[in-house]
Amino acid sequence: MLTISDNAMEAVADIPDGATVLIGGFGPAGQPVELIEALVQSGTSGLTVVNNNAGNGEVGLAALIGAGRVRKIICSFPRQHDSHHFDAKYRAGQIELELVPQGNLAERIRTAGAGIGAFFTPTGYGTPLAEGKEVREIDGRHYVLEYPIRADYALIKAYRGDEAGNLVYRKTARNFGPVMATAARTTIAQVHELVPLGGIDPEVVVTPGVYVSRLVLVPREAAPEPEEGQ
Amino acid sequence: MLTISDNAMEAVADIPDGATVLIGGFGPAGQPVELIEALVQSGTSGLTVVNNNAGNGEVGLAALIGAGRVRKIICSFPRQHDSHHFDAKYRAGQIELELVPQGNLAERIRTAGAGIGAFFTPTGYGTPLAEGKEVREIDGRHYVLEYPIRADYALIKAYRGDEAGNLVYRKTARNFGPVMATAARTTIAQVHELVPLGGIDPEVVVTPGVYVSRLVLVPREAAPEPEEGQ
Amino acid sequence: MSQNAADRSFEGRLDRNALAALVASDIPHGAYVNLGIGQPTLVSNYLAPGSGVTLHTENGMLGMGPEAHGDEVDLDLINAGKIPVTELPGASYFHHADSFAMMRGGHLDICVLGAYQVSATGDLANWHTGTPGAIPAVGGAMDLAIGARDTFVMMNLLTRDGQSKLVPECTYPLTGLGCVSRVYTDLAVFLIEPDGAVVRESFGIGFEQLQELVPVLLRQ
Amino acid sequence: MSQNAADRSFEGRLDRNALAALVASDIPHGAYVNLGIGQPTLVSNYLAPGSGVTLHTENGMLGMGPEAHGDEVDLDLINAGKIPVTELPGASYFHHADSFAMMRGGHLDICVLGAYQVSATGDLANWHTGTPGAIPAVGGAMDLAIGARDTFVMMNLLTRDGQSKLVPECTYPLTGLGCVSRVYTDLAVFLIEPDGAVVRESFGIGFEQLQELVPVLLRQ
Repeated sequence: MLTISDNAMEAVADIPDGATVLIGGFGPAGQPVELIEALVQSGTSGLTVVNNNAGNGEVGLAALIGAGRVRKIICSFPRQHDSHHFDAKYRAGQIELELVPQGNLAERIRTAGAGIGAFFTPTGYGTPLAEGKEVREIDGRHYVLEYPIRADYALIKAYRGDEAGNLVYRKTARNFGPVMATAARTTIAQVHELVPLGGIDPEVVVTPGVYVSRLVLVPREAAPEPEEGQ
Repeated sequence: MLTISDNAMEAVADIPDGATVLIGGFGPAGQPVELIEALVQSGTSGLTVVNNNAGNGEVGLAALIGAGRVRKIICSFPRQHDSHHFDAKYRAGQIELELVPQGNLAERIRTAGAGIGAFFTPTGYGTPLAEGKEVREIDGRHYVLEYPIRADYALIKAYRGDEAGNLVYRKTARNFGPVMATAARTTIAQVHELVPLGGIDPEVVVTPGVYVSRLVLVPREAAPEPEEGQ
Repeated sequence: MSQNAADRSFEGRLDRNALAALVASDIPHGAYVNLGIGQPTLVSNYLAPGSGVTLHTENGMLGMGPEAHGDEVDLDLINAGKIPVTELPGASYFHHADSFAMMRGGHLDICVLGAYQVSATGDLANWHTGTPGAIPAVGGAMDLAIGARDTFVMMNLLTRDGQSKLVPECTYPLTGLGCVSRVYTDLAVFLIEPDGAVVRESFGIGFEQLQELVPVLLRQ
Repeated sequence: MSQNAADRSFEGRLDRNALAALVASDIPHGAYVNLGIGQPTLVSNYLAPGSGVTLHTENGMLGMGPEAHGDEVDLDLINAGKIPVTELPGASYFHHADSFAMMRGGHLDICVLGAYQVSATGDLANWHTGTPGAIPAVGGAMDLAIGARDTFVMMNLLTRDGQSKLVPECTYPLTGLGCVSRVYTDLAVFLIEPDGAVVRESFGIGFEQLQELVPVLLRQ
């Protein structure tokens, strides 16, 4: 059942030390910066974080890593030109890294949400990232067995939410949000707009409200006005 | 690359005897009746058909089965009050039936489109429909290994298509269309409306054009006018 | 004794509508629920507009409204039983793979299903009588049985010839293993717990008499 | 010999832009294409508006337009290299699992990637040098390598110290096995066929000289 939180701090207040947290976004696009900053303020530590990257610059996920709150990160592309917080922790042996090919990362998260036990993927077969994993030949092609990535919490960013928790996203900021919303026990979404029931056409809902536990309104700042559309 | 076919007959003309054909729809909703009727007229036989049901009344899939063109059907719910064409063929031993739980049917089709080799599903474990299948316990839960359902052709019905082949559906007529479109070598869609590029908001596309090979316009008949929306 | 005899001998037994009302009253505010075809569909008649309950239909919709009548009928908007229905504000549509991912992934709170038999350990048989020559059809039954957080069964406790449908072990082909958590019947509500079946309440029949009818050790 | 020496000794070798133009000219009308980060991105500059080519970016879009500038920049609309881009008419957005299903499922015609090494049997190494202490990052490389119907590689044929990057067997960590079908280099275009590497054309270098540089048996 949906809760509308008054602010980001309240929305993340019960995330305990040691939790596994899916964090949406592909680089900065779709990253729920305000929710992550609230997590930094809350002081929660020992987190396992799942994100495509490992933080950019000084804000959001980078700040969480910089503050030493992340014990382990599961991601596809940690090393970026502005991932210095992660780089320093990694080189100092202060953060564990599980590197996952991006498509397998997305599919493992979907699988968790979809109640599938495991799946055979061709991606990574024969490479160092499949070492030690079960492999199988099916119809002449080689596959690696991959398991779901489940989480306690998901923090995601959408564009618009309604009072049933239905969400729509904006352009490529959609990325991991819809699958992460399905794979956590508690999904917390920050939205730029909160509309009444009926405010989103049922045909265009991307994340049905059943997947969303908490919504918090974070008005769009000085960023460019979005074009017309969902 | 998309072809706009002049009519349903032209769209299905190259489907050969013995082909495997995914046919969209859940009962009558979303069933591409005009494409199926064209298939009946074309005379193609020995088909393996994948649909949730096994035909209703006299039209569409029921007519195809009644005409003796279907060698095998893969479906979840063949027996309905108006499935007499199927019932007769089945009792006469003239059609083979592979019965698949509905969720496994949808997921096996998605899996084919998504390049996954096989997946462990909890659905059906311990039941007659899992007999002879590989099973495995993962994290204390029992699963059955299921394989993709790939096809030569998919025949689906959407509401609106654009000149890039992008599709949107209408209400619960969406059902199997979007996953079937991904799992066939050639996907043929009938639409009620054909609009120019830009005629569908990129945020609300359900089936991206890459999945669609042929579109044919089948104007909505006397049926009730749809409400506003996609 | 025959079922008719049995019926008459339990004056306080619940009829289908009273049973549906009871199930509805046990569904918590805000729950996401799937109601199976047949008897379970009656439950929707007893979910008050303020119940906050959201109905899922596995053919691709959340926020399903009541059955459609007259001008409301739209052949593109049907439920899993292929009956025209309506759409409530806050609804959403999705495709079949997404719909069953929602079910199988444990996101729905409650699924209410009919049954031929339920075992003392919560095994469910509701898709096939196993009769030779019958055309089998499973639909979404196996997915629904194991998908929701709780699976409730609604059925008459006794068959037409007076046999208990709550059994030590199902003899009909199974739909799912250990998936049923509650059994709502005309004569009693049973909770299927790890250490056996518990009678939560009974209707027009005492515990001892119930135990005589049911070949499963019951607890009060 | 050093790469600089090598560069100077092949006057007719293609520069990055000429190579990108060549790749673009080999992409058929109507193709769906993913262009990897770095050198492959240049190919988009040579796809004429009438080419009918639709670009996929794995972060969730088909119908990607050119890089955005000035007022066009929208931080919610970026490519896989996290560069702001634009949207063309007929575009569509989808989430990451759907995007990689599209790639992995073989629905895209061509993927163009950079490489550290390609083997004579089409193995690709392009994600990790294996240098001790380097932070590994794979992104979508392994999915892209094996997903499209054809995977083309664009690279300089020689390393800075003059070693061929077309090799009998990759020594760098692999990205995918047997996945590359064509290798576009500054000195030659190689087709990776079941029975070995074929030189389709060469630039400023003869076949014999090319064979001397490349430790893989070449065919004409």
